[in-house]
Formats: sequence, C-alpha cells, structure tokens
Amino acid sequence: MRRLTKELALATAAALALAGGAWADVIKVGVIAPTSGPYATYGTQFRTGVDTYQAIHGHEVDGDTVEFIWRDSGGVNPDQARSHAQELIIREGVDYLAGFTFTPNALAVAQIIDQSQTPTVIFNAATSIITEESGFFVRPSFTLWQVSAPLAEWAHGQGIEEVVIAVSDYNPGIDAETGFRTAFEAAGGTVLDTIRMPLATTDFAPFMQRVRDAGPDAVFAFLPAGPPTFAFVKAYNDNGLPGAGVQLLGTGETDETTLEALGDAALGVYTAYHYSPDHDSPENEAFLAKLFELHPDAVPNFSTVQAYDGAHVIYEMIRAAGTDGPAAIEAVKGLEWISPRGPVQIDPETRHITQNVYIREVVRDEDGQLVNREFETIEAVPDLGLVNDY
Amino acid sequence: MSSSASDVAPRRPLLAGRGLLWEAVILAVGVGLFFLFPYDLGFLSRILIMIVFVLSLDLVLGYAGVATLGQAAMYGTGAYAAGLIAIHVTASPLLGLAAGAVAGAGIAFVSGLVLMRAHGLTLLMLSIAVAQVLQEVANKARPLTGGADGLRGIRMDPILGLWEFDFIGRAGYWYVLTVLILVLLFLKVVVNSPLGLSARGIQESPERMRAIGTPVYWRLVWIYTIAGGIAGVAGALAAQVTALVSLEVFNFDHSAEALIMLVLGGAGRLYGAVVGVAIFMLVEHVAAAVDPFNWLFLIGALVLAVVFFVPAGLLGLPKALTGLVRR
Amino acid sequence: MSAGLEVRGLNKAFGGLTVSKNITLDLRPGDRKALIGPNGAGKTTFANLITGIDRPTSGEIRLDGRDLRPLSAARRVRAGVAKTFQITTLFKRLTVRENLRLAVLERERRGLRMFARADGDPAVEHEVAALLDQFGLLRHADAPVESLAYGQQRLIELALTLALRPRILILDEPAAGVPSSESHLIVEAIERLPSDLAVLIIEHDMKLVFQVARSIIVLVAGAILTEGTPSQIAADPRVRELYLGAAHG
Amino acid sequence: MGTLLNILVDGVAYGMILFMISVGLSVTMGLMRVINLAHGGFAMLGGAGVHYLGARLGLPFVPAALLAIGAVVALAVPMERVLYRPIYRMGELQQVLATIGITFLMIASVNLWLGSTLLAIPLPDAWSGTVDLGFRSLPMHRLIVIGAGLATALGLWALIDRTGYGIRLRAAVDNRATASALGIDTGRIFAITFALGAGLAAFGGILGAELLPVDAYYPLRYMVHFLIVVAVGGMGSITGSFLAALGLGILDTTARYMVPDFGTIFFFLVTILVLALRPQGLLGRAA
Repeated sequence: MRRLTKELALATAAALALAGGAWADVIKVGVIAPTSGPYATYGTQFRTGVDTYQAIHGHEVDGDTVEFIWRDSGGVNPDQARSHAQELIIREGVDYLAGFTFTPNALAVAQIIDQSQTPTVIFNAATSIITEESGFFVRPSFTLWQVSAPLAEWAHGQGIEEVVIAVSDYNPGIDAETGFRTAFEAAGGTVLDTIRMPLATTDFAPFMQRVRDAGPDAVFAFLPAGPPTFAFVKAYNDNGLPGAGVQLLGTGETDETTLEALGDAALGVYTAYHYSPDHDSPENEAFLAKLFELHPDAVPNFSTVQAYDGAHVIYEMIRAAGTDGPAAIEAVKGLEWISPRGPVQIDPETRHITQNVYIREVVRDEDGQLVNREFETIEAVPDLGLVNDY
Repeated sequence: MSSSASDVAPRRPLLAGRGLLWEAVILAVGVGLFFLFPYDLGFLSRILIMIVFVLSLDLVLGYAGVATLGQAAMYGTGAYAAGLIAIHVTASPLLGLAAGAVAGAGIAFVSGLVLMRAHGLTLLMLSIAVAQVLQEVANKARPLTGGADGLRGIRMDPILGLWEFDFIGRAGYWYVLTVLILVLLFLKVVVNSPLGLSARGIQESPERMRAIGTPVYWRLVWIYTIAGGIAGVAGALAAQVTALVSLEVFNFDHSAEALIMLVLGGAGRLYGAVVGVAIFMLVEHVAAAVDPFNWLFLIGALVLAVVFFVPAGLLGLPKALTGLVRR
Repeated sequence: MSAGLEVRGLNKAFGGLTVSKNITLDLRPGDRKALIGPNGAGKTTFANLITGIDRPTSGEIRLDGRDLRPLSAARRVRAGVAKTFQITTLFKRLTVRENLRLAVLERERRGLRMFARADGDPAVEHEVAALLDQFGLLRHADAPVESLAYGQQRLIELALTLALRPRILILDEPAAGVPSSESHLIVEAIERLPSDLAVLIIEHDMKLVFQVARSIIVLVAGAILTEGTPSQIAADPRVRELYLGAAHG
Repeated sequence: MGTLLNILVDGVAYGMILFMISVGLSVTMGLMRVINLAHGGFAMLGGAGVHYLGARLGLPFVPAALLAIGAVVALAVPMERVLYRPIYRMGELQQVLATIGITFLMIASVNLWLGSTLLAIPLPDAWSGTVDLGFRSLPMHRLIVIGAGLATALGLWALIDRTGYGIRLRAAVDNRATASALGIDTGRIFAITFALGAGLAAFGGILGAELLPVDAYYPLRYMVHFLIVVAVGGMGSITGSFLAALGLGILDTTARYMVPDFGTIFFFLVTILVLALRPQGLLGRAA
C-alpha cells in the first residue's frame, strides 16, 4: 500500500540505513478526534498542536514524510472510533494512530491495535486503565490522579485541613475524587463531604448550599470543561463561598478556552494542572511563537500541547523504528524531552507521561488577560492511579 | 379479479417466492459491498446494525403508528446485556444476541406498560425519560458497567466456533449481514401476520380496533415488546462488533436519528428503513468528512426537505421517492 | 333467564345531569327495533352504556342472563354486542378486504399470531369473500377504503361490524351523511341481515326507520316515552307533537 | 430550616427560568397543536445575540438584551410564516422531525456564527452583588430572575385575562374551528403568540444564562427540560406551566441537595410517575 517516492532517496536511504524499513516513504498517522459537534474544540486544538509541531520540526523524519490523516469521531462514539481505526489501518495503511479525546473511544480500538501492532498515541483521554488495555498505547497527556493528588498534598501543606469534594458523577470525576481524597487523607486532612453531581446539571446552587453547610476550608471540584465548569465557578461566587472562606481548588476548570467567559469570577481560584500557556520557559515561548504565527486566533490550552507532544512522541518512534510497531513502542519507553510544559518522560512501565504538575492561580496578566499563573511546581509526577474501584 | 373463487387463495407459505425480492436484493448488495469496499467493513457493519435498529422502530412507528423518542432504551439495554453476558457467562455470539433480545424485550415490556397508555407529547417525554433513567442507572452501576469509561473486556468466541472476529471486520460484517437478513425475514413474517395487520389497524384507528373487540393497550405493549427485542439485537450486535459498550448507547440523539432515518426512507415499509439508514449515514459520512464543522446544516436541511417536499402521511414517504431511490 | 339483551332500570348521571332515566327494554333474536328521539334525548349515551364506553350509575344490563356491567368495551364485543359508528371510523388506508379480514381475525382472537399470514387461512378468506359478496363490495375488495364513495363506506361499516358475528347489533345512524340516492343500499343491507340477529337502530331518518323497524322506542329527555309498532307510533299524538314541534323549532 | 428556605429560593429561581422559557412553548403547542422541539433554539438565539452585542461589540447589557430579544422576535415572525404554518397541518411525527430539523439548523448557524465554545453573557456589575435577606444573603441575580419570572407570569395573566387579544387567544385554544367561525383571525393570533413565545424564550435564555449556560448545543441539551415542563403542566395552560416549572425546579433542586448522587434518576422517575398518572399533564385537558 505504501508507495515508493523518490528513487534517489531510496538509494541513499538504503545506503545509510540499518534500522528497519528504510525506504524514503510517506509514513501515515491516523488521528481520530472530534472535529464536529459540541467537542469540536478538541479537534481544533489537536490540529493546531500537530501543525505547530510540524512547522517547527519539519514534515520529514530521516527522509520519510510524516502525514497526518484526520477522522471525525464526533462525541463519545466507540463504534465509530473503531470503524475509523479499521479503515485507517487497512485502507490508508497508517502505521500509527493518535488522537482520542474520550476514554471509550480509545478503549474501543485496543483489540485492533493489538492485532495490527499499531502504536497509538493518546492525545487526551485520561482514564488510567487505558494504557493497560493494550501494550501499544502511549499516553503523553495526563490522568486525573496525576493532577488531583499533588493538589491535595499542596493544599494540606497550605494549612487546609477540611475539604468538601464535589465532582461530576462520571468516571473522570470519580478518578479526580479518589486521587484527591487518597492524597489528602494520607497527608492527615479530613474530607467532610463528597458530592457527586449529575453530569448534565448546570445549576449548582444546591450543591453550593451543601458545601456551605459543611463549612470546609476548601472545596475541590472536578467537572467536564465547558458549560458545567462555567456555571460551577459562577455558582461558587454567587453563593458567597469566597466570602465564607471556602477556597476553590480545581484542575482544568480554569481552562483557557472558558477562562475569558468566566471573567473576574475566576480570579483567585487555585488549580493544579500540567500546562498553562503562561508557563515561563524558552520551549514554551518557541512553541507559542510558531503557533500564533500559524493560527493568530488560536487559544492554546492543555490539549494543544498534548497533541504537540503527541506528535513529538510519534516523530521519535518513527526516528527509532520506522514502521515497526513493537520496536517503536520499545523505543519510546523511557523517552525524555523538554516539552513546552516542562521536562517530561514516558514511564517505561506504564507508557504514561511523567511530568511536572503546577499549582496555579488565576490572575490578570500585564495585558489584562486572565491567565493561569504557575507559582509552585511539583516535579516529575507519574501516573499515580492505575486502579480505581468505583 | 372479481370472481369469488379466485379470491379464496389456498393456504399460503409464510414467505412467498416473489415477496423475497427485496431481501434478495439487500443480500446481493450486502455481498457486493463486501467485495467493493473491503476497507470500509467497519463503517458498513455500523450501517447494517443501524438498519436493524431502525427496523425495530419501524414496527412500532411505521406499523402501529406510535411515535416515540426512546428506542435507544432497548438498544442500550441489549448492548449492555450482550456485553455483560460475554464477560461473565459465555462469549458465544449467538447466546449474546439472545441475551440482547431478551433484555431489550424485557425493558420494552416493563416500560411499555406505562408508555402505551400515553399519546403525543406525553408519550415522547415518557419515552425519553425512560432512556435517561436507564443511562443514569448504567452510569451509577459503575462496578458492573464501567460507567463512562465503557464496558470493556468483551472478547467474543468465534461465531459458531468457526469464524473468529478479525480486526479488519470481515467476520463481523458477515455476521451482522446474516443477522440483518434474518431480522428482515422475521419482520416480514410478522408484518404480514394477523398481528401485523392489527398493528396497522391500530395506526389507522385505535377506537375502531377497540370496537372490534381488540385490547388495544395490550396489543401495543406486545408489539412494543417485540420491537424492543429487535432493538436489543441491534444493541447486542454493536456491543459484540465493537467489543465495548458506552453510556452513549442510551443517548437521545440515537433515538432521534433513528426516527429521521426511518422517515427519510419511508416508515411502514421494511425496505424504507434500509434505504433511509443507508442514505442518511452515507450523507453524514461524506458531509462530516467534507466539512466536519458545518455538516449539521446539511442534515437539518435534509430532514426539512424530506418533511416538506415529500408530503407524506404517517405511512412515510410516497412511493415516488423510494421508487426514485430504487431506480 | 332468556336469550337476548335485557336492560332493566338503567340510569346514568353525569355530575348532577341525568341523561338516562330508568330505561328498561329487551332485544330478542330477530328483533328489528328502532330507538328514536329528538337531539339530546340520550340516544348515544344509551348506546354507550350498552357497549361499555360509559358505565351506568345504576340498573342492569344482561346478555342471555349474563351481567355485562363488569365487562370492558372490548370484552362486550367478544360477548356479542357490537355497534356501528355514526361517523365512519374505518381503517381508511387498508383495503376493504383487509378491513373485513382484520375484523374476522380479531373475532377469532387470532390477533396475536405472528407466525402465520394474515391472508393465509382459507376459512377466513372465504368468510371475508362471502361478506364482500353480501354487501356487493367484491368489485372494490382490493381498493383502499378511503378511495370509495361515502355510501359504500357505510356498507363497509356494516359489513365490518357484522364480521364480528354479533348477536346484538346496534346501528348508530347507519344512513348518516349518505346521499338519498344511495340510501336504498343501506336499507337493502339491513334487510339482508341474518334473521336471528337482534338489531337496534338509532336513527333520525324516519323514512328509514319506518322501512326497516318492526318496533319503535321513543326516547325523550333520557326516558322512554313509549314503545310500539310503526303504525302505533305514527299515530301517537305525543310523538307527532314531538317531531312536528322539533321540525318547527 | 434555614437550609430548606435556601433550597426553596434556589428552586424557585430555577423554576422561574424554566417557566419563562417554556411558557411560550406551552401556549403555542396548546394553540396550534404542534409539537415544537426547536423552541429552546429561541432561548439560545437570545443568549447568543446578547453575547455578540455585549461581549464582542461592547454594548451595555440592557440595550444588548432588548436588541437581542427584538431580533429574535423579528426572526420568529417570518419563521412562523414560512416554516411553521405548513408544520401546523402535519402529523405529529412530521412535526417532531421538522422541528428537529429546525433545531439542527439553529445549532449549525450559531456554531458557524460564534463557534462551539461557551458564549458568555456579560451581566451588569450591579447584578453580581448579593442582597441580605436576613436568613441568607441572596445573589442579586437570583432575585432579579425571580422578580422577572413573577412579572412575566403576572403580565401574561393580565394579557390573557384582560385584553381582547387574550380573549381571542383563549377562544382559539379552546376551539379553533369555532373561533374562526366567530370571525377571529386565528392566523394572526398564531403569529402574535408564536412571536411572543419566542421573545419570552429569548428573555428567559438571557436571564437564565448563569444557570443554563448558552452555547451552540443549548437547544438539544435542555430540550427535554423545557418539554417536560410543558408535558407536566399540560399543553396550553399558562398556570399549568407555572406550577410545573416551579414544582420541577424545586424538586430538581431539592433532589440535588438531598441526594445528589441520585438526583437525575429521581427527577425523571417523578416525571414518569406524574405523566403516567396524568397523561394530559397537571392542568391539561384530557384528550
């Protein structure tokens, strides 16, 4: 299926190469991500991240052209994700798969990539179990344990003794809840109440009442980005919780794509997360410079950088093993690099990314824009939660 | 034609020869597609499963004239039943299908006891509410269903012990195609049976059905139950082929899209469901590929065009359109 | 205990409004009775009480000595009490043959069968064909009901009800809406009804009533005013006044 | 006790939003016997309009809101004439489909116009304060919502009960044929009512944006809520919608406070129960 390109390149490549499959080739990467529907933002962010990576690092790896082929998964739709994966592998002849915003979509391709030995790079889907389901999954994104547990430890260190946990009643929410609770209780803190809120809810006043009634030092929240996080932060302010001395702790609630909509209500919210575009490093600066050059209107966020790093992982796998799936996976284990989010490594055991987690506060920057300003770093956090009995 | 001797036919076989033309065409097309599009078997399987699902709605809506927006309740229940059976009891595909059918029929029967008393908006809302409750139950039953991560760990045995589910989806495709043809034949028998005739009677005039001594409510519950069994089969097929079940099987969109596809093809005709699903999913597939951001325009316009320019009663599209499609 | 329908002291009140007062009547096999009365006399309510659409406040309804009151409308049909409708409520998009087939199958309680062809039983088909023939509908057998003239639809209405093999047949304004040029079809059809059938005709059209009824019951304000042969009724001054008065009003 | 009052206030505020958005739907559905799934779209368009005028063009809230409501009404009138008139005459199923199609078009339009992200509505600063009511300090915003809801209910009552339009409207809801026979121009009544309903939905959508945040997929996300209010209240009944919206708002809020884990199931089970017992809704007339 792969077509031979330049004869000259073939000759030189053959002369040079010892590593597997050394033609000058088009190496295809199939990306399955939502580009339509309510979650289309993810697809846009992924594309921006990949574009930026290719603009900086070129479209070729050792003479092979890397081509990304996009397929729309819509929302959570495992049937469609699976049939896209089949089609990408057998018709397009892709050697790598990537993307996946939602856990079920990723899990649905586990058996396929096992059978076809296709390394698959998860750009977002954040449930710990994913990398266990197939040895061909690599995940340079994050898990909720990874960010919520360090936040709990940090919060306890700040003198927060009693918290209420309020999460959306679905698996990522439960992951965040468990991660936070485990770490917080281990540190000696007390969880006064745990509230699991219906996923579809956007009126949070009653939950805020519950939080108030419990009278904690802080409330830790996790909700899916979008209307729920917006309404939650609004309700937190409207119900006078800041005045009652209840600090809001979160993870992705102050995501850059909803931050402006939140407005001043978000000021002073503390979150723990693995990336803020406000991150101060030359790598991030270079990344953002190229990104805004390509897409002046883009609002980069965690998923942009996850896709950017995902592209890096793919490039490195191609560099090391060409199209040999099992070898590529071996090669990626233990891979280290400096990402725009900071120094990172692929954990050889879990094939998940080990990364810094930053404690941030929402502030207005010099231009008056709302940003997540990092002020404390918890270094080299691995995926902490591989199992979760709900 | 008007002589009374020729009006009395001898006892007819269940499935008469010429009446199988459509099934033969669908089978031939199904086989042809396998060879024409060997790379799209996953997508094609999804179309075939959707046809089974829409056929189940056709029985309720197209024949009995009961408009609901909650058919996904039975589809989802069937999917979870098949998945759970595969994980905990037996990985035999056929037993999984049976489990899906029984579970779908069961939930249809129980909810039908409430639903089939209602009409109009109330019925629509009730049917939506049932699917929502089931979705929330599946979400809460995380240890069993995997919640929002999906029900994983489904590994099916080879079909009849002979054909392994392969990652290209060949075995899956033949399996789904076979089940679809069987479902079509089953429904063909049902709609031509006294039960099918009474369903059409109920659609035409429930009052009159009562006046000729039919317990309309129970008849509807029974029809809804059968349809639920078929929807359960569709869900089971999806669970087995994808090897994963997610909460989204209960989504409202799922029920609504099935309705759109059915009316697009023509409700009250079995092949209408086939044509409607094929056209809708193809349009969606192409439109989503061409302009993923704006394809909803096309779908919306398509729906309106069907409703406005092919003025149809409850029986769905007039022969004109299906004739056009049939070519 | 005797054969036929016995109604004893039937009362029906909606709230404070009494619409049926102490109605007592018998319908025996072979009877051809008519129920007449001015608008609002309670004719339709009476029919609804018999067929089970409404429940009486007090009084008895018996068929062959069996109490009908606990039975639902559908069960009463199966017990042998059937009624045609004022306004046709046929299965309009089904063919004439399918309409009758449906009625026969439901009467035979085969409506739940799903592994048999609806048109697969020669006995049923034979009966349907016979009914079509009896009402002169053979020519239109395979046309959808909605494509036929109104008079013919009334005939189908009659045939459909007869297909239930009732023992008590209530004809609710069988000629309503039928142009006079076609009304002879209805009269002929009623005259050809099985002779052992008990028939109660509820009708405005006096001409039709006097043509087919052998006994006439006059209902006024929910109560029976009088009952008699057509000639007795025609001679009754109270009835004359009622109808002449109504005609003037 | 204090908590109960708090819950009540929150529930009432939520109910008022549901009422403002749903009441137009209920009246049009009762009047035209049309099942309209696209009604939430008008609420979204109102919100999207204010977002565009306020957040992007920088207009102050009140003129932005008035302009947006006006625009929605201006859009609803031709929509009624061109799209909905034929729909009134369709069967139930066709109505469901046609209005789903309209919903899709509305979503796609807003998606194209403003994108699929959250559309923030900048409220006046004065609204974000809190008011001390003694037993609790209540967000100004909730008070305004409750006040607006009550004002809407009262205004509608006066309109329906005290004006010629109201008399004609009630006649048309009761019996369309008789109303036309009496010389009432039902087409005009339809058009006015539809536009009024759309305007109210836009108003509710704007005011409620803090509780039901606006984005392109708003009409689908909240469709079931609005329709359930209509079904439970009874089609065509303003009082029914008011009671249903209030009841469901309080019920939903209480359930979320008391049993957050099972709030959704509880809400839908109660809905199923009510509709199973009273298929025509609380104050609807039996079919």
